[in-house]
Amino acid sequence: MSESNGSPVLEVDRLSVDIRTPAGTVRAVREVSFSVRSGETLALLGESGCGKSMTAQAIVGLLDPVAHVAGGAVRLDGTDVLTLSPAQRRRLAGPGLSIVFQDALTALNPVQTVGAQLAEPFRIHERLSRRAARQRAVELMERVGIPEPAARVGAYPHQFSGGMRQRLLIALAMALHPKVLLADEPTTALDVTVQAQIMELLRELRTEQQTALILITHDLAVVAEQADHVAVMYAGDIVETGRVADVFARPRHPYTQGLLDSVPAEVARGTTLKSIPGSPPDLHSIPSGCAFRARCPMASDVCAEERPVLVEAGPGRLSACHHWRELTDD
Amino acid sequence: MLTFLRRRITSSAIPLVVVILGVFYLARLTGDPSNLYLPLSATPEMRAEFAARHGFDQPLLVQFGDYLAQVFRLDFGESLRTAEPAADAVLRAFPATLQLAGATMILAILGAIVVGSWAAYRPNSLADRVASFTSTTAASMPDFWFAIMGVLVFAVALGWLPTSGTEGAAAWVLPVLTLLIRPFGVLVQVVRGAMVTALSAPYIKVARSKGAGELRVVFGHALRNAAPPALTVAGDLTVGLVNGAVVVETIFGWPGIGKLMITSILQRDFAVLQAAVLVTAITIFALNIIIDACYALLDSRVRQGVTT
Amino acid sequence: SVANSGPEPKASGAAANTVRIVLPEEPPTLEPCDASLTATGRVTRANITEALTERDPSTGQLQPALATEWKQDSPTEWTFTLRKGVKFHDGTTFDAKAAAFTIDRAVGAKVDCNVNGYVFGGIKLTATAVDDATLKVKTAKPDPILPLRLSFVEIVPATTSATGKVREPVGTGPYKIAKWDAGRSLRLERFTGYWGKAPEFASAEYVWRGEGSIRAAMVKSDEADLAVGLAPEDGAGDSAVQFPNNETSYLRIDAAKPPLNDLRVRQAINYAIDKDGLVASVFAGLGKPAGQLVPEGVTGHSTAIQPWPFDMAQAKKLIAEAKAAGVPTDTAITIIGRNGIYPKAAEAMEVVQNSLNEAGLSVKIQMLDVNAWLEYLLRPFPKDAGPTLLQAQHGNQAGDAAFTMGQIYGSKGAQSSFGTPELDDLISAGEQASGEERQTAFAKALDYQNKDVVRDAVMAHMTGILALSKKVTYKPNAATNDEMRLAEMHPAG
Amino acid sequence: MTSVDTPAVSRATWWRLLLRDRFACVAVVILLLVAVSALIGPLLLGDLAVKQNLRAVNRPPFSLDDGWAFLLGSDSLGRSLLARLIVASRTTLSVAVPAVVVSLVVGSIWGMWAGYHRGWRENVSMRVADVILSFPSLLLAVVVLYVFSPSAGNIVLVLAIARIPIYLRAARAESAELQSRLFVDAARTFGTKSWAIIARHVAPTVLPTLFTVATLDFCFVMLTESSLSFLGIGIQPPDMSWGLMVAQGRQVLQSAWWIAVFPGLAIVVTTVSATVLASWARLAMDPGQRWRLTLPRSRRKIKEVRA
Amino acid sequence: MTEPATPALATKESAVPLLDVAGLSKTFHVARGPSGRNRLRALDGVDLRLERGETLGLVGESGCGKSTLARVLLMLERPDQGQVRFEGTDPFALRGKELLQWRRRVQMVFQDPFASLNARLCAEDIIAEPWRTHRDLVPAKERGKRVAELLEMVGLRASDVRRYPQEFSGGQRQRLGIARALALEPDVIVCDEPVSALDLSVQAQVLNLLTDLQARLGVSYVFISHDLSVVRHVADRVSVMYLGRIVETGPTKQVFDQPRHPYTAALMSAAPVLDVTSGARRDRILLKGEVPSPLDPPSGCRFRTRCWKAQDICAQEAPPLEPSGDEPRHAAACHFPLQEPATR
Ligand SMILES: Nc1ncnc2c1ncn2[C@@H]1O[C@H](COP(=O)(O)OP(=O)(O)OP(=O)(O)O)[C@@H](O)[C@H]1O
Ligand SMILES: Nc1ncnc2c1ncn2[C@@H]1O[C@H](COP(=O)(O)OP(=O)(O)OP(=O)(O)O)[C@@H](O)[C@H]1O
Ligand SMILES: [Mg+2]
Ligand SMILES: [Mg+2]
Repeated sequence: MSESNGSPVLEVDRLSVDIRTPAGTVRAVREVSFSVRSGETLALLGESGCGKSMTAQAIVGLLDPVAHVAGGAVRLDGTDVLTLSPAQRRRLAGPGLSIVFQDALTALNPVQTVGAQLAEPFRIHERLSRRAARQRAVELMERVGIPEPAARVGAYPHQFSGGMRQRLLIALAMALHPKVLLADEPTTALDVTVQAQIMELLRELRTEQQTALILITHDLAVVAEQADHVAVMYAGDIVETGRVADVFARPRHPYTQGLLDSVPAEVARGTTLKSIPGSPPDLHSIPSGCAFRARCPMASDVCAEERPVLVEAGPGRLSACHHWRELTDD
Repeated sequence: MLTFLRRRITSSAIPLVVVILGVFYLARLTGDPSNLYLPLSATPEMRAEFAARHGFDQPLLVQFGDYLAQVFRLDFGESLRTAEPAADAVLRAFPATLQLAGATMILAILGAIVVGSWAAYRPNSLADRVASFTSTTAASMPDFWFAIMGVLVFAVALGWLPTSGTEGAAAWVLPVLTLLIRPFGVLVQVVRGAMVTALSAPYIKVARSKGAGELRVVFGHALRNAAPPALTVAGDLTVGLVNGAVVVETIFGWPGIGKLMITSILQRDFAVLQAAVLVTAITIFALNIIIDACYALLDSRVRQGVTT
Repeated sequence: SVANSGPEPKASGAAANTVRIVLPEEPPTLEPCDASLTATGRVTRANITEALTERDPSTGQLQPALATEWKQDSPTEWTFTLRKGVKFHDGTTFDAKAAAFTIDRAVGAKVDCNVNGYVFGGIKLTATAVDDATLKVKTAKPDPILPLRLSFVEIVPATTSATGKVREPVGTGPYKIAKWDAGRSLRLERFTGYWGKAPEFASAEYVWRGEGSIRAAMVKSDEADLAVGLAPEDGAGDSAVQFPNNETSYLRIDAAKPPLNDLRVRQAINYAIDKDGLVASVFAGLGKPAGQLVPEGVTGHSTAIQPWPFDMAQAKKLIAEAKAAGVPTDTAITIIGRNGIYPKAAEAMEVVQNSLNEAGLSVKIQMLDVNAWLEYLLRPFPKDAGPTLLQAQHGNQAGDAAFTMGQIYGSKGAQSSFGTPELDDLISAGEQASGEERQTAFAKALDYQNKDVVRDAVMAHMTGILALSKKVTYKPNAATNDEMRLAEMHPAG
Repeated sequence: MTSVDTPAVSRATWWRLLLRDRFACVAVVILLLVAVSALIGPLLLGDLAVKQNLRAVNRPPFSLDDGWAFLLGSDSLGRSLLARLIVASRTTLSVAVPAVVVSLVVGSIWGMWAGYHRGWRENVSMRVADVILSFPSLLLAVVVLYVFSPSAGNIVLVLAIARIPIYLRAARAESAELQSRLFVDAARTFGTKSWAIIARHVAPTVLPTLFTVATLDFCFVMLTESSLSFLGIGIQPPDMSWGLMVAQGRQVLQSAWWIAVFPGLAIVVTTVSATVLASWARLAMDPGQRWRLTLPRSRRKIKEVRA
Repeated sequence: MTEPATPALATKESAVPLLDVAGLSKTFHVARGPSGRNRLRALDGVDLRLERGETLGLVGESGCGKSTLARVLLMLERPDQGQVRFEGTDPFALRGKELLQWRRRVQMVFQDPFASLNARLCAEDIIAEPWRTHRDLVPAKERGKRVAELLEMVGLRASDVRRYPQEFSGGQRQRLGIARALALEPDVIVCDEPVSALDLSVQAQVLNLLTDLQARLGVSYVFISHDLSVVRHVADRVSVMYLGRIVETGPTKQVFDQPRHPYTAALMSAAPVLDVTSGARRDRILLKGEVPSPLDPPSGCRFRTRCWKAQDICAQEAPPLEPSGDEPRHAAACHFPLQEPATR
């Protein structure tokens, strides 16, 4: 957990994403802003369906054709990647920005050997020969703990178990030592022992290569162990940011509070788990004011009228709640 | 892979016999050839003699038995029409057809891959419209229009190409073009459809996330996944060509198997018909085996399924 | 056309000396005893092989060929004197043994000789060589036109297989086979040892294309010098040459079945067909309305017969009369057509159908392919066929009505579905007669047929078209379809 | 039937999707025109289409001198080409449509069944397909002529049998791949019968490709049908079909081009319309692609510039 | 007739366990791997019991055969050896109506929410699909309403019925899969990683839903998960798998607190814990060596290559699964079971 100073390597500035649906265009990500520094980890938390994957894909410029960036900027080392030409973006893909997709089981091309797929970044960006690139692929596989890598470079994805495939994808994303790595639920398909290995690997990458990591996960324990900062999303908005320890210890947004309360750990069998009542709003009809208010225990009139913006809520912390002060009290 | 081949070859034996038997039997249902081979004023005795000489007076089963025995000795009988060994006629015509079919399919497949991928790259875009529209229009045109207009324009009016014949590379242009349009049009549509699906697969995004250029994405990643349906259809189109391209063969005087087969059906030249069908059937069976092997080469999952 | 890049054979000198001919189909074989088949005969006859006699297509006279003279010793015996100094292409000498061998081979049943049925039709004959130059031929029955029949027997050497057909024969003709690249082309070369006048072209190259317009195009683009079997629409343009091709189109009326068994109906059919209209529109003006199957110049042609006039009123009247008399004129009559029998065959039948329906009959069409059509043309006829009108065409290559009458009008004729004893008698009288008598006897039979039997509706004497390039001169004649003499082709200018 | 069976996209939406796509709209209009002329054409123009006039043959098209009926010229027997085209559409469609539909339906169902079950069913089916493919279809046609009576039903039968393997093989290949998918497994766990799985999960994925092939097969079948006429088992004059008109007009392509070109054009236009509609349907029926049809034109341009 | 899935019915014959699996083995043929073998033993003599109204947790390393076991239980794969008994009868022998009835009673939530939903069906069609086979379960008129209910039960909106799988996020898809499994109101649900992609709040909702159903209707679960804290929360008993075998089984609390098998101990210690205050990291049992290839598993005890207690006997004899302590229901397959609670 290196504490680096200086300016952030990646700055996301009021990024919005629109999706085209049969019933009209909806905004899935609404003016999201955050930043990460080299060697730092930012965890992106949030209700499932709140737009985390969309944000990540918008940053790397790989949204599905149904969706498109509707506004904002993504600055990598100061340059807005959204304004770059396709060729320039391609040059950044890999060494600059890199992503591990959520859908791990289908993300490898079924008809190519994993060796060829792992070697591809080297062939594209470093123009290595087939042989040399393959050698690098073997090394990568070894790093992510695939047994007998030299013998398995020639194997096809379906010959690997789900967990192994997930590791291959992580290897792929790490191949060119990206400045920023976005990992979208990289360990959901993995058992805890492998998960521990992968996390260790990501940690090494961060310390050795000063990679900035944006980690999307639902596992608060992983966040607690791995991340420096956390950003909590709700219905396309960032509702709270801050250092992990601070946010987890004293959440300054009722949604974060609700999430933390839902942790099943140590709760006895048979008891009802706490959860946030209700469900997030429909993207087609996000209510005015605070999107969370319908489910919020502290909601008041002002919440219905005014959309809360992120405000300073303590040192290095931001919260988008009209009532964050009330939360600090208890 | 070897076991697969062995199994496929043995399992093709029965269908092959079925084909020969079917052709043998059906051919004899089409009527008495003596009308065609004897002069109009031939006497009944002459007809009887003719039938006896060619064994047509025997019961069908006996005829078939004799025929099979002959075939095992690699004797395919003699043509009624030309009085030459049936095998000669067929083996002469078949290479011509194969060359034509081969050249056509190679061009059609290559062309369809390029145009189909281009169209699929942005479905419903202008490029897609133009590619689909022109290729289907071409493909649904009656082939002899194309052939005859081609001759009139390029051979008679412009004098760039020979009208017909088989001599020289220039003679290939019009026949191949004429044959090409339909497979090309069909394949463009099939490739396009499969590519639309393949290009929206998750691994395409992963490929782009590596910084792969669009050419690499389309041809390196999507194409192989899109290949199987195109391969199936291409196989069937090839079979169509191997079975002969009668119009083209007739118009351009290409001495191929299609015309030979038609002539031998219409002329009740049984020996030639049977030999021709045997040769094309074997080729078609082989072609299908090759296609199945291609599936396996393209996709290791198939390969694996095969060995279980 | 200067820019032509078509296959230009070898040196241009040789090219100039080669005549390039494009045929509608490849000869299935060059077997001389199948030379009565058009596809074979037009390459083989008088080019590769020759017969003892030959018929001059313009005059109809029989001329000496390999036989210099002949005489009838008795009604069943003939003596031929053969030409001396004739050599076959393989160097062997032509003699009476070869001639006798050829005749035996042709009429013996070991080889399915087309000639056998076509010209001899069951007539038994024996040939013996008296000496090298004398041949005796005996027939079982008297045969006044034996020398004419023998003009179809192409002479081959005794070394030829007596049990099987030969694809590449040896003959005495002015050309010999140089190379037959089966499926692609056939090349004939001048035979240096030919007994007669050497032909002008050193060689001939045959190719074949099934499509008429391509054949025409090949002449236009200078890939061929001569294209045969064209239709008016094939676009031969200036290079087209028309010639009466000896064929006559007709409808055979199946007079055995009602309503066609009624003479009035058959007459009405003849009245109802607008032959002039047909020739003018469907046949594009090529052809001549005809009243009988035997054209001028053939022994037996009757000058008394005129084409039936087009008289729809009369046709309607006759049908109405027949109907009144209880003839089932509403019975459906089928026109059995054959695709491609002549250009626009189907359209011609549609015109006929239209007229006959208008006249009050009920007619439908079935267009068949050759073999299926042959089932209707030849005995035994299909059992369950109703009343039919058969689209047919007849060409008398031999120039004698004997080749027409018996098989078409005889009540036992191979192509005849109906005949009368009176007509049979008239025909056999003609067959036995010779000379002037033969002409009158056959003409009488034809007149009778036309007046009292009306077994068919003759439509037109047909005209053929071939395309000829400017480099070659050739005058086609009535026999051109069956016998295309290379020796009659000359380089232009 | 049930609320579950109602289409996911309501009828109104389909209309909207169709109206958005100008090409597909034109295609639908053309196909409707053809269908209408097949339905009522023979009633209105049946007589005109067979009325010969040997004094006015091969009149060139685009002239109103002989009346509107001769707008597209006359044929070699002086009949109105326009009337013939319209009247012929009925025979053409009544042969081509059943032939294509029968081969498509039989081939695809059989293929999906074989691919779904794999094993011997697949093997036997593929060998049967091999046999049909290697069998000269013309021989079959000639035999049908000899053994059965030449009727429209038999023509359809012959054409359909010859084309079945095309669909059989394509359907089998895709279905074999699909049957191993997880959502098929899921359906199995509900106890869904294999036919229901094939109908619900396999067919929607397999059929678009087959439709594409089938639409292009239309012209093939139309033209093949005409070649059967020459053997005596096809459409016989005075009945007419586009294929037959094309084939007969072929002889006069150089002197009276319109006789062959207009019916050929009718075939091309019909086929192309069907293909356009098929590729529209392919997008419209695929939920993953349907949105592309909802893009207004201007929007699309912007996107393309950006992409 | 549909039998209502009432607890009364389910407890009628409690002598026979609801689900009883014995000696289950399953081998896959695969392409020859580097080891030159092509038979992959995914399950190797697995025994399992599931009582009515009980939740059995199934944990284990990725690739150890959990999903395969689930597929065999659902009759998606046929085992090479061993038996499955559902209320004493072999489901593989069922035919026709009985099979259909059985299918209704046993359902599964698939691990992969992306591949197990057909992209061409909308949410409503997906959830209602089972009713098209079991027509009398929900009357046609009420299906729409019921779909909405199910969607809301799993935390989705009723207005999502017309959306297609690819328009949902990963977690939303997973919930669709759960809703679909619930549609038939089954007695047994095999849940293969049902909540891995859900955020904690939704996960809590779903888990509550499952527990609630169990309490109300006596539904039994086989619950496969990597998330030990979830398993700990929902499961009555836990079985731990390693390379195709069950290595330890017992009541949840005991297995978690006093693991007997070294592998279980290692697994427990590898789990991250949410300890916000300290931020310190625990000591972990770090397993040495690599996961052995299932194509070429070690002889004897499968775990011995990575076990710190392994001795010669482990290579020779496969330890049987038997109770080693005072609790008879807590069994482990180890020659040298751990006695005291694992190191913390
Ligand atoms: N094609 C689409 N059409 C309509 N809505 C869509 C489409 N794709 C995604 N969405 C919606 O966009 C929202 C954001 O999706 P996203 O995948 O970013 O969620 P997420 O935060 O990653 O959730 P999870 O943790 O479950 O993966 C979701 O509510 C989803 O339903
Ligand atoms: N159809 C199959 N063909 C070949 N091997 C298979 C097949 N299905 C599973 N396997 C293999 O069987 C083993 C067990 O797989 P399974 O999917 O049951 O593991 P799992 O315990 O569910 O793992 P995970 O936690 O990663 O989902 C793996 O090694 C896998 O590669
Ligand atoms: Mg996501
Ligand atoms: Mg699993």
